[in-house]
Amino acid sequence: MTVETKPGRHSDAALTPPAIELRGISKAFGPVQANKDINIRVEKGTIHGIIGENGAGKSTLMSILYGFYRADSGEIRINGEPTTINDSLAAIRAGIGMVFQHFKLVENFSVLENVILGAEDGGFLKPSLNKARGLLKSLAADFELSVDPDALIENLSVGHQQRVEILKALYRSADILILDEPTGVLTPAEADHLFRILKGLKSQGKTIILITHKLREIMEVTDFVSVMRRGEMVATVPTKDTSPTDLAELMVGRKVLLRVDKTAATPGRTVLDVQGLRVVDDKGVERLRGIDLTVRAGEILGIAGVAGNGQSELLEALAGLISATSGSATINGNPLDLTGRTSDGQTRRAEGIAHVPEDRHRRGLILDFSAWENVAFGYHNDPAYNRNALLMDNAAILRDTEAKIKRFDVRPPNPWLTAESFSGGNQQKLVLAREIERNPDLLLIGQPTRGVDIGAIEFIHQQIIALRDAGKAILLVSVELDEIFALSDRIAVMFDGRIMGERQPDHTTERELGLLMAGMTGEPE
Amino acid sequence: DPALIFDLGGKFDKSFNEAAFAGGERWAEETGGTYRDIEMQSEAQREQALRRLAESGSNPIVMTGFAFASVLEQVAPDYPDTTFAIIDGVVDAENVRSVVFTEHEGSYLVGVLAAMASETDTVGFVGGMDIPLIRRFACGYAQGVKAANADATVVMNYTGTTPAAWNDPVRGGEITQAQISQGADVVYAAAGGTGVGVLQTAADADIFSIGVDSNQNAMHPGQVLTSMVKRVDNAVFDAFSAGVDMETGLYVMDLAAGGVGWALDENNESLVSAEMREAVDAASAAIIAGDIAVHDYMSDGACPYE
Amino acid sequence: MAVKRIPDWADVVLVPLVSLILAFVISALVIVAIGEDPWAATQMMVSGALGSTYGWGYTLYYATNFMFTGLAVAVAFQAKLFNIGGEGQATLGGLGVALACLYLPWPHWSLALLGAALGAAAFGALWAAIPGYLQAKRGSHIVITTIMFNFIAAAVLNYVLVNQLRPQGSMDPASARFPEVTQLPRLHEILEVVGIPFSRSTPANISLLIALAACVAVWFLLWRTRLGYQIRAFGHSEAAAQYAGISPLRITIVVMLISGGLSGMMAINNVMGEAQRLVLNAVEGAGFIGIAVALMGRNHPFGVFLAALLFGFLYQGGAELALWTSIPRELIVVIQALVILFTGALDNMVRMGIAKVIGPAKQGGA
Amino acid sequence: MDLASVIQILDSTLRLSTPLLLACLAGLFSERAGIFDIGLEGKMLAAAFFSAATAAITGSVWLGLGAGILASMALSLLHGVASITFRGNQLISGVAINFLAAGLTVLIAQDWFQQGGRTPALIGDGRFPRLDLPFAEALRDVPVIGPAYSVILSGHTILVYVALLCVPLTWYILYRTRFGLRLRAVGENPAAVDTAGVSVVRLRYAAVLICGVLCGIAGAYLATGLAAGFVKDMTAGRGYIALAALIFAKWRPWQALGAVLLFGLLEAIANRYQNIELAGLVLPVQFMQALPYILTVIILAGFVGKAVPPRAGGTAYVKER
Ligand SMILES: Nc1ncnc2c1ncn2[C@@H]1O[C@H](COP(=O)(O)OP(=O)(O)OP(=O)(O)O)[C@@H](O)[C@H]1O
Ligand SMILES: Nc1ncnc2c1ncn2[C@@H]1O[C@H](COP(=O)(O)OP(=O)(O)OP(=O)(O)O)[C@@H](O)[C@H]1O
Ligand SMILES: [Mg+2]
Ligand SMILES: [Mg+2]
Repeated sequence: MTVETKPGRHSDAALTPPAIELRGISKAFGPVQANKDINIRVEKGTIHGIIGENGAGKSTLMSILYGFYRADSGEIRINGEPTTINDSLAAIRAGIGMVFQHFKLVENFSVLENVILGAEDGGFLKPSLNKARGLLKSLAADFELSVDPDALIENLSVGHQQRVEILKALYRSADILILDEPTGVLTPAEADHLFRILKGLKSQGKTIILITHKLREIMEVTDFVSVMRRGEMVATVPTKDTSPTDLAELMVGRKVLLRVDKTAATPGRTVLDVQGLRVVDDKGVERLRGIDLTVRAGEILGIAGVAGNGQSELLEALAGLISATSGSATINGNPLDLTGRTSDGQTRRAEGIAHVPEDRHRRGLILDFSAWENVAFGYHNDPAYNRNALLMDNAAILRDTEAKIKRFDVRPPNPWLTAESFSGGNQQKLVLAREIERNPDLLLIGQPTRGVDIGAIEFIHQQIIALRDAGKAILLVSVELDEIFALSDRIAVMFDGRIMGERQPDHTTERELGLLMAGMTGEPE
Repeated sequence: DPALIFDLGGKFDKSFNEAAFAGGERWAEETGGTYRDIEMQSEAQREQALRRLAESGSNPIVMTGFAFASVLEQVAPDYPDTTFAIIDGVVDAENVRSVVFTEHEGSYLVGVLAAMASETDTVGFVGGMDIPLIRRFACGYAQGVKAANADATVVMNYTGTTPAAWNDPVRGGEITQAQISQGADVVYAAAGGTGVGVLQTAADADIFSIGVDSNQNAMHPGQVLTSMVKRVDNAVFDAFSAGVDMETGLYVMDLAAGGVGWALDENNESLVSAEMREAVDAASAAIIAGDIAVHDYMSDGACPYE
Repeated sequence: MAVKRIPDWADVVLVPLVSLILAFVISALVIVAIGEDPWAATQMMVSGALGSTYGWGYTLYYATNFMFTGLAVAVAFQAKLFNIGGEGQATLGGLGVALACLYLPWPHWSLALLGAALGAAAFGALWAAIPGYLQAKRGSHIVITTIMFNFIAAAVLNYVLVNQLRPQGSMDPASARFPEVTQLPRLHEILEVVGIPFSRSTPANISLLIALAACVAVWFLLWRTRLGYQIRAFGHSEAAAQYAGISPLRITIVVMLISGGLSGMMAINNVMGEAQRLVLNAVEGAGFIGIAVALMGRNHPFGVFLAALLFGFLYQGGAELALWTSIPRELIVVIQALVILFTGALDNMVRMGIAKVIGPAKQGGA
Repeated sequence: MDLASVIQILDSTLRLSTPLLLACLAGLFSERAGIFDIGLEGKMLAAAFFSAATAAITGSVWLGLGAGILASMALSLLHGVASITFRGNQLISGVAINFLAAGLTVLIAQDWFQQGGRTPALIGDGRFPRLDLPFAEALRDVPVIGPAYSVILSGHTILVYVALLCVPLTWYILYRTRFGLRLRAVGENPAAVDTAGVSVVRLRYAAVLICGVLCGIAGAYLATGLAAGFVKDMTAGRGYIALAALIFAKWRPWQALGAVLLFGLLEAIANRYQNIELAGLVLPVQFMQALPYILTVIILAGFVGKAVPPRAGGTAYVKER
């Protein structure tokens, strides 16, 4: 009997075997039970969303499906057939493709090389590369996924890197495509573009699983949505039968505030004044092309922009981590050495600048150090932390850490745990506690809530606002437009090393900012 | 029982220590006696080994190598009833026999042979490490070469500065090649295990080589011109034979005493012409008679013939 | 194949123990293969190294060397610098000791020790700081430069001993004997004070106490001082260290100075304490053993201490074996290799085996 | 400096560079796949012994070569088991292998031959003969090209040519084949390889075994090509120099050739010129002997810059902790 399947019509589900069916999947990482007896059906030709707090086990589940991890127990059925997926090769053979939350690309390979890796055509590269080049072209045309096949991954923007990941999956002719938090790093325009692509894929009969934290996106593109909480699958519902508030409640298990309360800013004197800041990186690429900006006491200046347009360099140059090629700046009216010849992180701290780095793992924390050692990090010269010129006062640091942990509700409240063993949100709280409690004149803060779940975001945002209300200047960089809107008193948009324009949050829209972020000044063509 | 202590090179170093070992074995074979032999592994053991042997009643105790001198100086007075013999070193103590060889004299003789065998008037010398002992070989050799042929050139090289210098036949071979390219057609090796590579390369390149310490003529029959033999074996044999009554004091094993010399056997008979034999015998006689004074590098730390 | 978590006590006690046993079992097989009796060999090693105060004296003497070089490697490793130059730094340290002992008039051994230790540390530190500087400033890979500096040190020493320090007329490329006053107290003299009889004829000397003090000092440095904090932070993440305002240049050079100084200090044990003169190749590979010691000791001073003792035992036990039996001395090198392999590189294999036997750690226990 | 000297030095350079080149390429395969290897020295030494011993016993240098390669591969396998399967510390494993080879070779040599850890000198078919390249004789008298071709290039054992051919071959494998692409990828980001459906473990073992083969040839060349038999510790630190060359070359094949040729050249020069007089000052022998190392440091500091190793190098691939 042949059944004609119409994409999106779940009423056919009883007749057609689902594209994916997981039964009783469990997985533990040591003491952490990441997945507990998970059951889920994903119908053919649908877009199926999965949501859940950080650490709920979404990525783990998908990685099991893709053969990256092996489940401790449970069964996987693909198109109704019980299938053993012990490694990614088996998953690829079963027609599954996955775009990981953390991309699995070889940074110093070209796009083409990354695409064919593992799916080469014979032992020699030339023919494979030629074939791939052709195929890539047609895929790019079919799905609006154009990327320069010869560009090196490390030179691509995150958005383009993601396209490469999708191309990798399509190149392996995947029928089932898993995307793990694909929009976290994209501009609204890019995200819209991605969704168009996904809809296109769906219309070609492909099945798509989409993991995201953004309820708006779930509502916009998915047919079904599953909710995970603490390793368990708590619900699967047709999207049209639910609402964002319902979903948020299902996710967290309580009601959440989706918006921060804040009063209007009362800006005071100018704290930071930057003129003509230029930065050229190791490779000779000009990353900042003349930045002028000021931040005043008691206000938050939000810098919006797609990742990779110079925001990181701006923060690092101001924090003394990289040296500027030209430009000048003052802090509280005193000149700031931007060349790094007479200054470094230590000098900046002494000048009243605190810095919450974008990448807490790479810069903000020493993962192998205990929480209390991390609390002294960067402030290890503080007399309060030292007995004398030689010895540190560990007891004092410990005491201070305990106080900070308490105030910032870091969990678990154990200063002896290594930074690594805290969850992402709690790691971020630790960094914030360290920097905010210094009561700096200027706080540089990058991606304050990256990879942090809703509950913690709420708290972190409150802390930032509180610091502003205490009359401090804050320079905020974030790729999350929601966050920019929620916190900023003024918004500057960066594109290609320049500031494209400045807007008031109340007098602009996501759409307008999106255009600026894409390099368009907003004037009609 | 007597005891024999080898230096760090180990008893199978194909030259100096191995010669001592041969002397011990010969004594054991001829007398049916037994002896104890041990190899050093570290500097700190020298004292340990000496004391342990003395305390366990070994007598006499023979050791090879100048490196023992300093330690023996300290240890010997503590064991007045034991006699010690040190080869290649001088220790001034009641119960120590110091045996030294006049390597420069032996080297002079092979130098004469080298100069006469050379058709290019260029001969080579490969030393293991630039240390005084090896300089003494080098200087005697150079003097002998110059004596036989005033126009001859001696090319001198040393292998290295780390212990690997004594165990690097590959570099030994390359240095030999370098000397050959400078015209050398006879090469004298005083470089332990490195010498294996020197002799090999010389044989491959069809030039002559000269062995050292033991008779190495048989390593490449017909291609090793001769070997400068240093009769360490005799020194050990004598000491062992003398037993507990071994006389102490300084023993200079020179040419006259048969302590050093050049090797002639069926392997190199055809290489040494009558004329060469005459010349070297004459030189030998003159040295013994005192008519030729072979310069000892150790006497002034310099070599006028290089 | 995930490495199973096992209880902490098993990780600390059982894993090294089982690893050692495995290493010795295989060593026994090697001994059988060359036609010797492994049981007799074991007895001889143990009694030779630990069976008498005499054996202990040698074991501790070697261990002292390894503590210094092991600490040197460990300190550098804490800053993620792989210092393979211990050999050269200890060589130069020997030169420092010799110059201090020979050319300065010391009134008492204690002052001489102070002076010699300073000389040793200074020379060793200098020899390590150049590669450190080149790495930090010019990006020259420290592994290459320290290897090269080992060779250069050997050449320097060779030149100095043959042409400068050798007494006129001496055959031995070694310095003159140091003046009597610079002779360090031997272990038996120290122990006599507290009434413990100890063999008089071993080279173990007061340097042992200095090495122990160095272990404590390094621990103190790394985990109690601000400098140590910065060193460890730099070692874990250069990018983070830069964020914290820790200068990579400064830390690299300072760490290499400390590391080289520690390597150099080894010379107070072997050159001043034992030989009382400087000889060619006085270091005898202790610089390389230091790498193994540091790695096995997990770059922790206490681990270094234990590993140094283990290697001291292997050295002395092995020496006894080679001295008094027909077993070749290279057997010891093989045993050392197996010990390094099993305790240092195959530890996870042992861990997994243990997990199978005693079961994994209870939830939350790891 | 006359022409003859130049030719001799270059000739010597080629020979001295060959074992370094093979070991360097060996390290390149291993480290490009993310497995650091400071055990090159040990593997070469083991191969040197087993090739010489087998050649001495059987009289066949080819069997010797085979035995040398097998011995070296056995140690590679050990390194693989320790660092890939059991995710042990790669540096420690390498150090252990160096010790193991240093001890075992002498121990076995003593057991088999009783010559103090030496093998008997190899004769006849027990050694690799020197090959004359075609037209070497005919071209000998042509100026410049003649000596360059017939003296410097011609007249080496076959392993020298094998080593030289390994350079383009390595380059080709690395950059033009599927295997090479995956190999490079696994040294940069093993997770990318894993999720592409390729076994990380198998790739790394393959790389480590290739490393074994090349080290095996290097060792066999030392004992049966350059020397005529095994002498204890005869690698004399060449494994470490090869490692230095690898870093110098920043893990790239042609640059590796350049680096080893430079090291070989410096060593050849140091061998050839030991007593140099500069303006009345006689430089000591020791200075000339240290010169290659001093120059290496200077070149490294002056012109090479920072060498960034393969990103995943030195760490085991762990998915779950
Ligand atoms: N490789 C791993 N080893 C050990 N524990 C892990 C590993 N990967 C994930 N975990 C743990 O398993 C749990 C589930 O993690 P997972 O990454 O699946 O969550 P997630 O729902 O994808 O979260 P996020 O929204 O942050 O991506 C977490 O507690 C996490 O810390
Ligand atoms: N790769 C990993 N290996 C080992 N443990 C991990 C790993 N990732 C996370 N964990 C542990 O799992 C636990 C949960 O981490 P995770 O970051 O997923 O928490 P979370 O639920 O997202 O918390 P938060 O909301 O604060 O980010 C933490 O204790 C963390 O140490
Ligand atoms: Mg996830
Ligand atoms: Mg998290």
